[in-house]
Formats: sequence, structure tokens, C-alpha cells
Amino acid sequence: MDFNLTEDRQMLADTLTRFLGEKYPVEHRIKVAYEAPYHDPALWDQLVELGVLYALAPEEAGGMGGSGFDISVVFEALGKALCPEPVLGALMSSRILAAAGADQEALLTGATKYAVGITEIDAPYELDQIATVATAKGDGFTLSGRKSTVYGGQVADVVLVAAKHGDGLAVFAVNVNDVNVTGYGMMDGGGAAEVLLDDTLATLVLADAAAALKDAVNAGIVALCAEAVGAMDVTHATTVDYLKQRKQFGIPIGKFQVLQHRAVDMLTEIEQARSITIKAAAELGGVDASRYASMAKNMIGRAARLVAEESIQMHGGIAMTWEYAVSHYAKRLIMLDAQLGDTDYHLSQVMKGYAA
Amino acid sequence: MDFNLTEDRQMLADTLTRFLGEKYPVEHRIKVAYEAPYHDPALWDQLVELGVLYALAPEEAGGMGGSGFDISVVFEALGKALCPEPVLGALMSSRILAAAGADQEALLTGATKYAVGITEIDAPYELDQIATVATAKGDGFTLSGRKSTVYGGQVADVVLVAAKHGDGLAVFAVNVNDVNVTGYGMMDGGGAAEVLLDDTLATLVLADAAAALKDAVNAGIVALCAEAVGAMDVTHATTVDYLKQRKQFGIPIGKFQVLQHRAVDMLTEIEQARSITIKAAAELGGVDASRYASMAKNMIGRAARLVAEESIQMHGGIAMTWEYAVSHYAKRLIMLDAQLGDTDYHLSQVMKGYAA
Amino acid sequence: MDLRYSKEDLAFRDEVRAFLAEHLPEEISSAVRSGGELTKATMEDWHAILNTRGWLATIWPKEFGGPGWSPVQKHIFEEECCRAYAPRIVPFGLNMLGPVLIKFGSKEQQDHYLPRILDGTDWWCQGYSEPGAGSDLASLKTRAERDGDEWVINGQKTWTTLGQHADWIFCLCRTDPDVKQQAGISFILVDMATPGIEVRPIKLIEGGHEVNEVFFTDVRVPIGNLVGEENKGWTIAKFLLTHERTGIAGVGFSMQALEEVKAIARKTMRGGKPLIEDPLFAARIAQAEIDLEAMKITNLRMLFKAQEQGAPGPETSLLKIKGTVINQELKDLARRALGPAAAPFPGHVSEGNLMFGPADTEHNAGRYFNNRKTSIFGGSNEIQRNIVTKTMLEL
Amino acid sequence: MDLRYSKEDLAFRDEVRAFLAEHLPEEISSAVRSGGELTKATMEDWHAILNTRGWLATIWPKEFGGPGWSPVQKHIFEEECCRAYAPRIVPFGLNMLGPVLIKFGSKEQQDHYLPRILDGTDWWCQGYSEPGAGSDLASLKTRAERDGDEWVINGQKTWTTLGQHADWIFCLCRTDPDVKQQAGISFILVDMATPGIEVRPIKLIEGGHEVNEVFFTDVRVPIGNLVGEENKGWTIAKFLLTHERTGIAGVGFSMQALEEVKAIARKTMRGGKPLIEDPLFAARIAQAEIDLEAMKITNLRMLFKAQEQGAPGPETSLLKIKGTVINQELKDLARRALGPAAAPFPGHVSEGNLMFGPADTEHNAGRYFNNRKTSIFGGSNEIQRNIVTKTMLEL
Repeated sequence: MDFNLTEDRQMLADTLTRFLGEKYPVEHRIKVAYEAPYHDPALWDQLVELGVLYALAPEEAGGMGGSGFDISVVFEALGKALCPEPVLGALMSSRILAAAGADQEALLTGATKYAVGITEIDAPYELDQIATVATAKGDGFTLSGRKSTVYGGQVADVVLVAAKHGDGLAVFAVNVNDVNVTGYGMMDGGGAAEVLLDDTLATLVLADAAAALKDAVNAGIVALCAEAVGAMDVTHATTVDYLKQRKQFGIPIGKFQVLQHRAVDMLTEIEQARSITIKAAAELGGVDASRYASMAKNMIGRAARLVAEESIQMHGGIAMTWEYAVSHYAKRLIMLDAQLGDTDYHLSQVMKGYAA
Repeated sequence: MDFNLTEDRQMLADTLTRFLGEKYPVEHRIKVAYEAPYHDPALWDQLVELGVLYALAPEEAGGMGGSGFDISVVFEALGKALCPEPVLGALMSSRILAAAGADQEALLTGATKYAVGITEIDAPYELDQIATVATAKGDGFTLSGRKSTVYGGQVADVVLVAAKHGDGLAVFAVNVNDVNVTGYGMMDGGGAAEVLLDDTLATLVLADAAAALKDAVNAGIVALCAEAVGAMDVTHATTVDYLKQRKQFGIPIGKFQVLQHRAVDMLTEIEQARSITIKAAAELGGVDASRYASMAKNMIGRAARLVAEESIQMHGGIAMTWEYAVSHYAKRLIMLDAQLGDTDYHLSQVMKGYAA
Repeated sequence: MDLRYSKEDLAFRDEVRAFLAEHLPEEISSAVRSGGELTKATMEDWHAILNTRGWLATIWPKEFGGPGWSPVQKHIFEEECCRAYAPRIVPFGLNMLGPVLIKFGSKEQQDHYLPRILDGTDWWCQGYSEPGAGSDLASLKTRAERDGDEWVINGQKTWTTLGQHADWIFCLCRTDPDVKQQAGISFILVDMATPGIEVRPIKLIEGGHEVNEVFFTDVRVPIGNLVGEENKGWTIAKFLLTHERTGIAGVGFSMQALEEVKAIARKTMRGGKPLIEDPLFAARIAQAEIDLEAMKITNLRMLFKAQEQGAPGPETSLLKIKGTVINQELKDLARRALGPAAAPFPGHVSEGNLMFGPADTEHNAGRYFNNRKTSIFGGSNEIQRNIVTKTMLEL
Repeated sequence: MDLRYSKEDLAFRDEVRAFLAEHLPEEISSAVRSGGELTKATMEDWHAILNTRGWLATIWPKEFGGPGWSPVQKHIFEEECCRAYAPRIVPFGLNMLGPVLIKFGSKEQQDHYLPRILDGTDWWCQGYSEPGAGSDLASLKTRAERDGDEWVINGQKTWTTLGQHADWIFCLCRTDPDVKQQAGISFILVDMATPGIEVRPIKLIEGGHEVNEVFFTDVRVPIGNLVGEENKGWTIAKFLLTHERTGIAGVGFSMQALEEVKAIARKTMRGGKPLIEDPLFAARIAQAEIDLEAMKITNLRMLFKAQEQGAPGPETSLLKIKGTVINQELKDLARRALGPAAAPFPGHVSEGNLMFGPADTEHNAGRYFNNRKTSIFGGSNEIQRNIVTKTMLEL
């Protein structure tokens, strides 16, 4: 048993945190996250240069990491800085490409930006409800359907699309030049796209892709949970700091016992969220990966809502303003619940085992 | 719109509260509620003399009340005093007898004690799962099955039993001398009985009794909710009083803001519980009676748990003791959730309307 | 005990309902329904429609142009307006300054300002909060110094709602810096066109512009703009804080929100079925609906008490606390029901370019975030709990 | 980062598991499983079995008869004991007084008392709390006055767990009434057979007898029964409060409780189906299970930190707070799952007279009520939050 990071991972965490702290102050984040292209292309290049994408892929796929803990280290640092760069799509694509045994050098070097198209408006979280369908055409395939909130899709070069293929699911690569892509910014910053597939030409990446998709989703969940933990840490620290500085009726509001206890309860939930994220990271790739990913995403959903809402409330008006960083942390914490399965969806997944 | 009680009801409330306050101090309650026969026969007689049972029955059945507000006035007073007398069984029986057009003088005069046998161990809350079955035999009927937690059954003369009869439900009267009745005391004081029916002779009271049973249950729910409101009022007041008196670190613990705010939150939920109980009482007998009864029982279940648990916690050790009245109020508040449908059951009933 | 409206009240309800059906323009109610920000023109148009009917200054006495309604009638009017998705009446002139002038203003002030509020000549805003003085008004710092026939005002106000539209602002200013706390504060009316006033927008969490900072640099207003006595502004502030809190539970708005949640949950698919058939989500709705049904009665109970006793009691703090919690929960459910469809920034994706979920839900996430304010402003829920602690629990 | 036990730890776990399988008598584990009160004999028998193996004084150093385990080994041992439904070790002699004597006691005291704790000669209880001094030990009033070679003790202790079985009690007494607060308190050992001691049972909410009041009237004990320095008892009290808190999250007991909830929910019928198939109830279980899974890791993280740093930090307060909340929630679920079947008073209805639900659940409601104590004693959750506020948030 050892809860210390390996030296390599600790170094990655430190480097990334320092880098983002220096190059990416929150004012800059707020600026770039809400204006097209909804991220900072220069920063993206620098993150790639730092080796962030290599850290997310295993050696056999050309990377230098790829375990649950590699993922959580990277995303916790991204979460602390509220970074809207399209790393999630790269991570999930990388895992699918690895499962397919496909070359991913273009992804890892940042030469090609990948996004994943899984979510549909009527199947926001459930792989088995995907309606997008693949049809064989000549040597290749065409896809029809609609993929929603493709994160990073507003700047992607290639979208890996999950579609029905025969009795199962397969993954196809779609070049954004061949398809109707509408990019947009999001409530919590960063960008996504609607991808309208209408007999769109596509290349088969992986047939029988259900397991690989589930693994990519689980990896994405570990990433989102770690991102949330990083964002919650900053939000909580900022709130406690504010409690020390802000005075009301002549004394720092941090002297009010009600706010103290609520700050403690937030801390408790953050530590619990950190724990279950560690567990999900440890189990990623194993037989219980989905179970623990569901547990983690459920707990993160609850903790993140508590932290977001309580931080705003305990700040009073100031955290309701665009200028104050906490408002953006709060938005991210709330909105990530709807990525890759929300609180209730994942609770239901955990419950499924009980009836047996 | 008028939220004042009528003069008659106000008088009944005052009389009953004064009577119970004088004749039935909490020490006495604790004594009689946990020792066979798990109530105070002398007190029962006095309650009957005061006209409590008449207040629960409408004029056409020989009573002098019987509306939702009559019921809530009586049970709120009983709840304040934590009274374990078997009034609930009398109320529900009275409504069934009234629906059957049967004479109920013996019930109203207290000459015969009635209890209702609806609950079964595998059908604790759902009328449509009742397994007890009636078989015609000669001019009469026999019943087979098992009725559980028949409240007041430990001292009843007659049990009105709900049983399957043909395609529907019917109610039969069973004389306790004809049947295996095991009485016992309950965790929260008061008594109940297991009633084992094994080809037991029974008299048909009402065929096609589903509607009458539902009405009796709804009336019982109004009663339980009002009882809980009365008990919550006392529990909250006792707790606030304790906060004023008990000192820690040299100051009254009521000066700690955390306890203040929690006491306010309890008060808020109690007022909400009172409101929904008023609504359920107003709707009793009408087309929406079941809907509002379910709403009330759900909210009472949540509020009562909060009040019970917070009162114990805010008292510290003292409310964990048998000697201190709050422990008994807390037990009653918790245990009444399992009477006539618990929090989740009634939430589900409210949800049923949504799918349509 | 009788929860029903009287025959007269029912007749009044029908009258209001008929009026709204006939006179509330469809473009106004759809703007309200969509949940975006209303334009100044929309709000003014609606005020004018109500004013024509004599129903604009709902809480003013008849002799000043109010309809002379009982608390129950006011409640019914608000309920029906919510039901019809009418805009809220902008409260600063009508529900705040109006009653203040009626109680504390001079005859000249009443004669001059009240008609201009009614006919929409003057749009008022409120100058109470300051940076560093939120729930704690007594510590406010904006100074008004007397210089001959004028007040010279210096300082800063914040959270000035709809100040960007305002012609006038009523301010609490410190007129005697040497006395403590609440003493030494005066209530002064200021024309926003006076030199030295600068209004800066505050962008809110969801990107909207509804509040502002207002800066005062040597702003000179006539002595006669003082309302009530000099240094007695606190009396007016207190009057306003306890006045007219019957609508504070926001029941009508929560009923709108509940209706919306159900509508979204019927349209949204999860696991191949409408979300409303998902037991976990349905349970969340049901719990909120039960809380709201209870709140309806709690609200009526307080209203009845106010009507009987002539003034609302400290129980209104309970309405504020629970009312905002219920409303915020419902806004959370709407956002939660939409799932990823709530993600786009409002205006980015709409029926015009790409159909993305129900188009009338584009403001949903924004409204969830914006509504977090309701438990903060007007005395935060923490302040309300402090009030109940002192007044009702006597701790 | 590695969440797995080392090979050595796994081997140790297997050893413990095998020992329990062989030596934990079935009648003892069923008594634990049933949830009723254990008899003194049962607890003593189990202590003796562990002592034979050298596993009784799990936190004593080897030289005093402890097994010399690492924090992880102690954790594994506790985990396995819970898994096997072994009784908890009665902590007063073994986990409280033992470490105190080892750190603060004289050689004579160690030589005399420690072996008697191990072999069960002396059953100890704790004399800390007093009426009026619960979480606030500094205000305690029980006086010990020196009279020649004796202490003369007068006062009252309360919440003395299992005091009805005790041969000895260790007490905090005020030995200098003139100094403030924590100063002037001493730690004194008292033979319960001394004249002037009276033990009165306190009946608890569910009807059980596990705590007592202990009254001292001119109780005379030898001067040599003082542990450590006179007037420095507070140092010992603090040592005990922060010592050995690794098991404080109660994870093993919550795992038992979770297993029980699931078992009940599989047996209980609702709407014609097992309760565990009811989505609302299953959701309640799932949420508690997730919290517990997280708590397992939080617990291990704190354990790892304690092992690395040699002492548990203030984070253990978080374990206490959340650990008790989870455990209490699970006890609530068990009672809730039983529904009306939880109503009878324990002992009133059992398989002997009438089958009433699963017979092994008769203590369920009682345990729910009894367990409310866990968030009150040992420093209430409110006190724990105050501690975290000061130490971790520095507010």
C-alpha cells in the first residue's frame, strides 16, 4: 500500500501545475474559454510539447503512461487551472486507437486533433441507445445520425464516431472536412460541436468496439473526476481564503461557526471524492473498472454540486460575478455532471448489481 | 380562506391538551407505554368520556365530527402528549363501519375496542398485495392469513380484517376470542398484535371495500401526520429550551450559531409538515385525498426523521437516555414512518401520476 | 379552517385571469417563458398595460392610484400573473420607493414622483448595497455632505439591479459620520443624469447584465431630495426590509419551474424512455413538488396571518429560506434533465442553425446559475436564519 | 500509488482469517450478528482467546505483551474481526489505560496493572465525563483532595460504559481548584470496591444498559494511584484523545451494516417484489455503498499517512464525522427496510412464539437508535468540526 505518487508522476504533476500557474492565469482562461475557438491554440501546442498527451497513452501505443494514475495526475492539474483545452477527446481517442492497434503518432504529437462522438441527444449517456448507424458502401462505410456535444469538436481534425454496425457498435473515423460540424462555446467555457452525419464517408477504426468504448468512457470518467477534484481544491481554498479576509459586522466572516462547519463539510466531501477517484483510477482497465468509474462519477456529481453551490453562497454576491474566478469554477463543477453520465445515471449502474 | 379553527374544534383542542397535560405527564406515559397492556385503560375510558371518539365520526354515523380537521385536532393533541392509546384503530374502524352503514355505537361509547388488520408482513403498505383470503362457509365466512402490527390489537375486542374476496377486497369482523392474537409492546411504546387467521370464523362487514379501505388509510395518514406535528412541536420546543439552559465552555450552547441555524431549519420543516397536513386534512374524503395523503406522509417522514435525529444530536448524551422525554418522542417520530406507508412508498405514489 | 378562496376572491381571480388572457401580449409571455433577459421596452410595455387597468401599483393605497387590494387579492394577482407568464413588475419604483414616499415623503414629493412612477416617466433603481456592506447595511460608507442648498455625494453603490435603465436612484447615504452604525444615515433621491455619476455593468456568472456598480463623484443634488428626516434613513430602510414580503416565497415562480421540469422530462429520452419515467428522476421531481405543495399552504398561512394582524411576522424569513431552496432545486432539476443539451452558451445554438433539444430551453443552465442569487440577495438565507433565531427561537 | 496490500500484509491477513475461522466460537459470532447486548462472559471469553494467541493488546509495544503490529496490520486485524463478526475488544483497559500506563505510568504501575489487563483479572472503565462536562472536559468538578497518604474523592462521573462490570476505574479529578481550566486535573486509578462508590445504571433510548453513573462519596485511594504528575492529567487526557484513532471511521462495522441491509432488502417484499428491486430503496443503498467505498480509501490514506508520519493528523476528525454519518445512514436503511417488522420491542416477538420477519433482525430498530450515540460521544461531530476548523482550515 502506497499513496505517494511515483517520482515521475510527481514531477509531471509539479511541472504541469507550475506551467499552468505561470502561463495560464485565470483571467487568461476566462478570456479564451468563452471566445472562439474556445481554447488557446498556443497553450495547446505547449501542453503537447510538455508531453501531456504522451503521459495519457501506454508504451505499446507509443506513449509513456496511460494508467489511471497518469490520467488523474494530468487532469487534476488541468482542473486546478480550469483548463479548457481539448485533452479529454485526445485521451478517449487514444484509448480507442490503442484498442484498435491503430497508429496514433499524429494524435500524440498534436499534429492531428481528435475528438470522440459518442453522445446523442436521445442517448446522452447510454452506449446501448446509440442510433447513429453505419452502412457499408464500396470498400468503406457511410454514417448517418447526429452526435451532440462532441467536446473539442469545434477544433477537431478527426472525430471518432461510435455507430451501430450489424448487431454491435463500431468506431469510425470521420474527417471534419467531410461532415457538417457546428462548433460552439459552452456555459462553463471551452467548446464542443454538433456533428451531423448524413451518408457521411467514414473509415472503420474498430469493429466490435463496445468494450473499447466502455474503456474509453471509463478513462474519460477518471479524467473528469480528477479534473473535478483539482477544481474543487482550488474552489474550497479560495472560499476559505475569502472567509478569512471578508469582514461583516466588523469581524471576518470566517469566525461565524455556521460557515466554518459548512467549510468542513465541503472539505470532507472533497476528500471522499479524491478517495473514490483514486480507487477508480486504480481499477481502470480491470474487471471492476466500470463499477468504480460509476461510483466515482456519482460521488463527484454530488460533491461538485455541494462545493459549487456552497462556495457561491458563502461568498455572497461576489462569486455571482463573471470577474471572480469562483463563478467559473462553479460552472465547470456543475456542468461536468452531464459529461459521460450524470449522478443518477451512474447511481443506477451501481444499483444494477443488486437485483441479482 | 381561513386558517383559524372553528370555535368547537378550538375548544376540543384546548380541552384535550389540558386534560392530557394534567392527567398524563410524560413520566406516566413512559411507564404505561412499555408495560402490558401498553396503554392506560383508565385514561382510555376518560378519553372516550371526553368525546374523543365521537369527534372522529360524522353525524350520520352517530358521531359529531369526522372531518379531516376533526381528526387532525385530536391527533395533534395526542401527539403532543405522546399518547399510546389505541385511537388510530378506532378512527380507521369507524370510517369502515360508516362506509358499510353499520352501527358503531359500541365503538363510539368505548364499549367495544376495534382494531384494523390491513398490514401483512409481505404487504406492509400495499392494499393490492394483501394475501389473506376469505372463503364462504355456510352463511358466513372463514379467513386465512396473517395480519401483522395490528395497532391496538393487543387490547382489541374486534379486529376488522381486510381480505381478498372474489376479485376484490372485503372487510370482515373477527372476534378476538375466535383467533390467535399475540400482543406485544413496541419500540416506541404502545402495543400491537400479530393476528393469525386459520379458517377463522368472520362476519362480512363490507364487500367491495377497496374504496372504504383507502379512505380509512387516508384518514389514518391524516391522523399520523397530525400526531407527528404535535410530537415535533414538543420535541423542537424542548430542544430550544435545552439550548437556552445547557452551558458548555461557559456559555449557553444556544449561542452557537451552528445550533441556531439547525434549530431554524428544523422549525422550517415542521411548519412545512404542518402545512401539508392541513392540506391533506382539507382534501380527506375528496377525489384528491390519496394524492395529498401521500404527499403529507412523505413530507412527515422526512421532517420527523430530521427533527428526531437533530434533537438527539443537539442535546448530546442526555436525549440518548430513557429518562429524558425527547428520546421517546424521537422514537415515536421515527417509527411512525412505517405505519400506513413509509416515505419512499408515498413518494412512489406521487410519482405514479407523472408517467401519464 | 377553510383553504378555499371566498366567492369574492374567486370572482376576482376570474377577472384577473380574463384580463391577462386578453391583454398580455403573446410576444411578452413567450419572452418570459424563454427565460432570457427582458428588454426595457418589454417591461415598460407591460407596466403601461397594467397601468391602464389601474393594476400597476398593487400595494399602493387607493388614494395614490393603487387598486386597494387585500393581501389575498394581491396574492391572487401575483399567482395569476405567474400562471400566465407575465413579466414581474419592476419593483424599485412601484413596490419600494412608492410605499416609502407614501409613508415618509412630503406632499410635494408624493405629488411629483408618484404619478411619474405610474406612467413610466421615471425608471427607478436602488442604491443600498456597497462593496463591503452587503447584508450589513449599517456599515455603509457613501457620504452625503451638506453644502448650502445641496447634498454633495461621494461613494459607490453596487448590485444596482437594472440601473442601466434607470432615470433616478434612491440612495442610503451617510450624513453624519460621527455617530455609530445605523444612526447618521439618510434616504436621498438622485437624478441619474446628474454630473459625477458613472454606471458600470457587472457581468454575472451566466454572462447576463442585470446589475451594476454606480459611482458618485461630487454629485450635487438639491437638499429637497431628502426623504423623511435627516439621519433617520435607517427607519426607512427597515420599513422597506419588512414591508411587502408576502410574495417572498416565490411560489408562483416555482410553479412555473415545476411545470417546466416536467415538460423537459417528458421530452428528454434516457435509456430509450422519457426521463420522467426514470424512477430516480421522478422521485426528485416528486419530492420538490411535495415541498412546493406544502409551501403553497405555508405561504397562505402567513398571508392569512398578515391579513389578520395587519403586518407580516418574522415567519416570512422561513418563506424566504425554504422558498429559495425549492426554487433553486427546481432550476437544478431542469438543468439536470437536459443533461448535455444544457451545455451550449445561450445564443450559440438555436433553432436557427441547428436544432439542439427544445429551443425554449437554451437559457436553462444560465437560469440555474443566475438563480443562485436568490438565497443571497435581500438578506441572505444565513441572515434570515439569524433573524428567526432572535425573533422566533429567542436564542 | 498502489492500493494493494503488500505480500507480507496479505500473508498476515490470511493468518488472521485462518485464526478467526478456527478460534472464534460460532455462538460468539452469532451473538455479535444478532446485534443484542453481549454478556460479560462472552466478552471475557473472547479476550482470553485472543490473549492466548498474543493478539489482545493490539496497540501495545512488544515488550509489554503487544504483538508489535504496524498500523496496516492493526487495520487488517480489525477488518478481519469485523468480517468474521468477532466482538469488539473492550477498549478501556487495553486501548486506553494500557497505552497511558506504558507512556506515563511508573515501573511498578506497569508491572502490576498491565498483566492483569491482559489476563482479564481487572475490568476497567473510564471516569471522564461528568454531568455538565461532556465534550468540555476542562470544566470537570470531581475533586480529589490529598489527605495524608490518600486521595479523598468526591463527585460524579457519567456515561461510564460497561461500568457495571468494572473492577477498576481511571478518573480525571480536579486536584487544584484554584487554577484555570485544564490545569489542576490529575489522572487517578480507583478500585471500584472502595467504600463510597455507587454505580447507577443509565437506561438508554432503546432500553439497553451499557452506560452508568458513578458516584464518589469520600472515596479514599492510596496516593500511589496517581498516574503521571499531579495536576498534569490533562496531558494524559489529550494523549488519549489523539491516540489510536485509526479505527475511528468504523469502516468494518459499516461493511457489516451494508451487508445486513442488502440481506434484509432481499428478504423483504414490497409491491410483490423483493425490496432490493425497488429503485428508490436500491438508490439509497447504492449511495451509502459509494460513500462507504470512498471512506475505505480515505481511511487507508489516513492510515498510510499515520504510518509515514508516526502519528495520525487532524484528518482523523473527518473520518469520525463521515464514518459515523455513513454508519448511521446504514442503520437507518436497515430499520427502514424492515418497515413494520422493526416495530416490536426486542424480545417481545421471536421465533419462539410467532415468526415475525427474519428473527435475526429483532434488534434492528434498537441498534438504529443506540447508534445515534456515535456522532455524540468521543467528541461530538460538532466538536470534530471545530477541531478541523482550527487545525486544517485555520479559521
